[in-house]
Amino acid sequence: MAPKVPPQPTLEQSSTAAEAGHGHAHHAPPKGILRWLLTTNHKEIGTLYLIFSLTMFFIGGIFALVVRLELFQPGLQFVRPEFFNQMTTMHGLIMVFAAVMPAFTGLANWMIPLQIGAPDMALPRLNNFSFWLLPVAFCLLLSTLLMPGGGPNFGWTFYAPLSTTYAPPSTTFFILSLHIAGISSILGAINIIATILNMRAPGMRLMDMPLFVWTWLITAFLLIAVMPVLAGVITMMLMDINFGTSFFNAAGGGDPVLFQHLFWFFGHPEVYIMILPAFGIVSAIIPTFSRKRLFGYASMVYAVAAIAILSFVVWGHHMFAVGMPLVGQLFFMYATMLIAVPTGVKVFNWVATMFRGSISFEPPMLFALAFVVQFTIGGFSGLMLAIAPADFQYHDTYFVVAHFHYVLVPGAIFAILAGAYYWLPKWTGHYPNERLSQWHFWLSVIGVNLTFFPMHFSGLAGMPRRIPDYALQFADFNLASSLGAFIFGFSQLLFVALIVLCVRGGKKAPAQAWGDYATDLEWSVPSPAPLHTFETPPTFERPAH
Amino acid sequence: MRTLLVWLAGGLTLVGSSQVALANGWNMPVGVSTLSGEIYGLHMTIFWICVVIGVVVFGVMFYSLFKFRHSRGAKASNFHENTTVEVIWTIVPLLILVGMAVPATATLQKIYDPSEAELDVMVTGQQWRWRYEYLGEDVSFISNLATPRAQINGEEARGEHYLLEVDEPLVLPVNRKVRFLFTSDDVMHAWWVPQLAVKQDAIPGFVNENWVEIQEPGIYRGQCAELCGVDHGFMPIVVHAVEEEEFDTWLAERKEAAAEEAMGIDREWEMDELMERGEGIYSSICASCHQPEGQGSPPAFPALAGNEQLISDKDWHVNKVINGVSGSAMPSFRNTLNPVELASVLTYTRNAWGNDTGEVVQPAEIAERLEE
Amino acid sequence: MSRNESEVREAGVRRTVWRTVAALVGMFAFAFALVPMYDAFCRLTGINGKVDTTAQAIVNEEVDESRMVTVQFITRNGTGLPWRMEAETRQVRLHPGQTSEIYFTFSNQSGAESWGRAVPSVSPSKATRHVRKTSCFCFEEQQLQAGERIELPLVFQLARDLPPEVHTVTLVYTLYPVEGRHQPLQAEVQTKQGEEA
Amino acid sequence: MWEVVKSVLAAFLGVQREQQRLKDFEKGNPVAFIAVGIVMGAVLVGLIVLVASLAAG
Repeated sequence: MAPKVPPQPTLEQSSTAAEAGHGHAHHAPPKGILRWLLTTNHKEIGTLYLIFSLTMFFIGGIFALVVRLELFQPGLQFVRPEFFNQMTTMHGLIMVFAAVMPAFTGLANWMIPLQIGAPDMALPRLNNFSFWLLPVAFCLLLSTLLMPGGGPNFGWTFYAPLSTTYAPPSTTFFILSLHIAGISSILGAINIIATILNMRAPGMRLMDMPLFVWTWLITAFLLIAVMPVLAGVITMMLMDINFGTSFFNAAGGGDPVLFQHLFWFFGHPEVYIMILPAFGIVSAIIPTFSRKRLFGYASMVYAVAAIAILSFVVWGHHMFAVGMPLVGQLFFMYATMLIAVPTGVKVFNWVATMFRGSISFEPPMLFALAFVVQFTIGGFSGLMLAIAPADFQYHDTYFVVAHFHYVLVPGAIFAILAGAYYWLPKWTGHYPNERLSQWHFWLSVIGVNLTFFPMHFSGLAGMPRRIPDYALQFADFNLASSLGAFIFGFSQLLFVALIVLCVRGGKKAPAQAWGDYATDLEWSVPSPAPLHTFETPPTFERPAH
Repeated sequence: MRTLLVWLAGGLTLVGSSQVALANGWNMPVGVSTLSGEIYGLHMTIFWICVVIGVVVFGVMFYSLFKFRHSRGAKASNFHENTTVEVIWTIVPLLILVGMAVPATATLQKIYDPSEAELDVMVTGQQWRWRYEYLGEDVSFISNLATPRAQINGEEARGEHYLLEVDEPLVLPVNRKVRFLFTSDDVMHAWWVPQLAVKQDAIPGFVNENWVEIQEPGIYRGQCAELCGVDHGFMPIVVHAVEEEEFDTWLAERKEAAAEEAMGIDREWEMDELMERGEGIYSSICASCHQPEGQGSPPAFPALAGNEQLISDKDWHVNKVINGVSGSAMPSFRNTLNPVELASVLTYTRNAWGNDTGEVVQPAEIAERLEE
Repeated sequence: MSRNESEVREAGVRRTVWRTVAALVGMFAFAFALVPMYDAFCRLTGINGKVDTTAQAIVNEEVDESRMVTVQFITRNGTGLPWRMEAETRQVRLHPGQTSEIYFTFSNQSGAESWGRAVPSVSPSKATRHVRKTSCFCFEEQQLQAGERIELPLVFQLARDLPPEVHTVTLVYTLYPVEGRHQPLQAEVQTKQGEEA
Repeated sequence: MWEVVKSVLAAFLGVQREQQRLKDFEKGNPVAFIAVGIVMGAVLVGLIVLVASLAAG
């Protein structure tokens, strides 16, 4: 019962032939580099975001491999500690701000207009501008590595006073690049909110939107609320470093703990920004391949909305060891526990969707299943970290590193990969190569677990975070982690090969690439999706959810 | 029936091996302080709760994946909502967590109990070492990493306590409540000893309080747990917990040694006495930035060997060491080194690596300079 | 899409954009508003050992003879200020409700006049609100000529309603250079030293 | 109004019935839900602070 849509010209024809049925003159679109530089088409900009995110994922990955190379064995073999600190910091910054967030924005740019039946984003030119801010921001950030005094070496959380009074001279460039990246995210969020609220196909109300669109709407609201706070913090840092104020400098009456409160007030909603779209993607994939409707769709919608509000009151659990009074510790412990339940429990919805379903294991489903299992492991270690007295032993150790990598790597990144495999037939018109994706999946799963599971033990045994060298009792865990890191790192090259093959050839994919259980609007458009879709908005009958 | 046995055997070996693993060095230490056992208990309770929930959730999931495979012709049923089930699987974890919150609150209240302590120790974090002051006892010393640089760079075999050994450990009495006051002279550090289950940030300009009561004598090792710059991984903590009488005698000895050192200030020291002592202090404190041969790594850490400014202007050199340079990594050693130590390291740096100015800096001169 | 439908849509988009921009400006202002709010909250609850930097009046309440509290004084010299700060005594034993006066000696070891400020911090943080200072050198920046040596008083009252479980209160003063305060005279001296450093 | 508050509380728990969702989206306007959500959030925070200060004793 997919909604009936007038036949659309395919990609090749539409970019050359004049638009069918439209009066306005359509000058031939520019060719080559100019096409990508000036594009205002949400599909092309989505592709730009995804390619940028993949390149940054490899750059961040290289930094991680340098870190793991040094930590392969006790002793300083390859890099000096100053450079090691720059590598850990840049790895964090690139992965969070340049790989995961742009990847989700890319998927949003591609899929939101298609899923709500809109011809394009609400503000196409703003869309182009917010993409092209990113390469500028992160070339600037990467260039700080070559500046005298080296790049940022104070951790991706850039705590004062290490990041203000004792920071290398390149810190001002770091602040500028974060400002530009922040502005890009803010403009993207404005665009997405304006599109979702105003450009849905007639007949489609807020409640008929697919879960990916709903989670992205909530994420966009979080971005609007939190990115200005990050901008505020780095502006205060800039004034502390260059203009002699002392927001965070105890000497002038400031307070370094104020920095941590401000940073984590931004930081915790930021980690929800990185996981909610993943919830949306997985909630689209699992029902499709279980051939069964998502269990408790309403609960998912409401829980995601509640997270948007509750995620603002739990930032203190990042600061249990900073010396908060007892009332503060208890408040943040209770608040974190209360919010952990509605979030963690969403995993049961996916399991219930699979229960008594009819499950097949195409690549997107493989990654979605791996997401569910490993994200839950990350959720459990998160639950353990919420216990404040125990956090005195976990805080700033590799147990925390294991926690957030389990939630981010098999969490956000596997969800992005699952989204890519799921929508590649729609983007390219070909199915991803089955054999290659199997290899990519199993190598990634082995690599991820071999890398991050031993970190639980090295952390519990007492290995602190961000150290370039360690005592002998942590040697075996780090050996395994480094081995796993190289396996996981190089297995991502398979994904690149797979994308290239998929774009060029492979099994042709029909409009409804994954069977008739994928009922969202994007499957009503032919694959590969033509450059201009839904010029005339589709009539939308409300499928019972 | 057979599959059940296989599953049972598999489960038992898993639990057995995990017990063995958890025992030696894979898990949080049970610790030796009054509270570390409770914290370990909380950790293991929440761990086993998560394992049980995990087994149930993944069991249902893998069962469904196995049983309802499309390829085996499984037909999808049509239920997609059951609020009662959802309420149950939300309330149950909520109750479990509220159950966990009660003991956690109790333990946290004990951690925050500011009752009377018999011994107060001020712990000050500096860029890349710890300074301990026994308040009211006039005993204070710096605790530096004792692992030689050669071991770190792989030229020598690594010792048993590689990177977890210091030249002056913190000596504490057993069965006495010790109150810690944490602060920092430059950036944020965090003082953490896993066996004592104490971790507290040291924040410049502010003081944090914590306490410990050690129950077993022994040597307990820890590290800085907050990124603080280049040598964050090279500022370990070693606590020697000794019997109470042994501690009292040690403290008396140290007090007397400090007093005697203070006495020795006004006598005339020999050049080689100061040079030999100065070399020890230089290698443990100054070498990490100015490098063992004094070549430094400019522009961040200036070279001392053949430094014209240093050789020609002794007053400038003394001022730099005593008052440090604000806004740079050079701390003030005014009240971290006593006059004898200051005189030794100044004499050493003015006469080592070819700087031979021939001048001897006398402790009396430094003491008078400090008292100005 | 007919003309008025697209107009309605444009109007909707414009309205949404302006609302989000308003929200953005609001959140940015909120980030900066958090700084004074944090200060006020700290002073109100006394967390993080932030003590009032304004004089408070002594409340004449009768002294609680039943318990004694040790008040410790610790002085620390921050980097880059050639001064020395010593408390007259290391600790004092008081009854809650009593007032006490302690002298701190400041001496400027360098050959140049300079400005410094003592940053206070109290531990345990729950005792902060119960330390009422009537006069303290930490209220304003101090100026010392070359080699000058002065004694400044700290007069405070330990409130009677100090929580019973608190037995020891530690007052820590960290001395920091004040860079901002350059008189012209001071400026040349500073730059001369600047070239040498 | 009471309908909205009930839905927001259900959201905090993370559980909701399908037809309640349809009713909420049908006639409820989003601004009311957001406002009540923030207010209920503040109430929840107040509640936790109360419990924490009691527990802290």
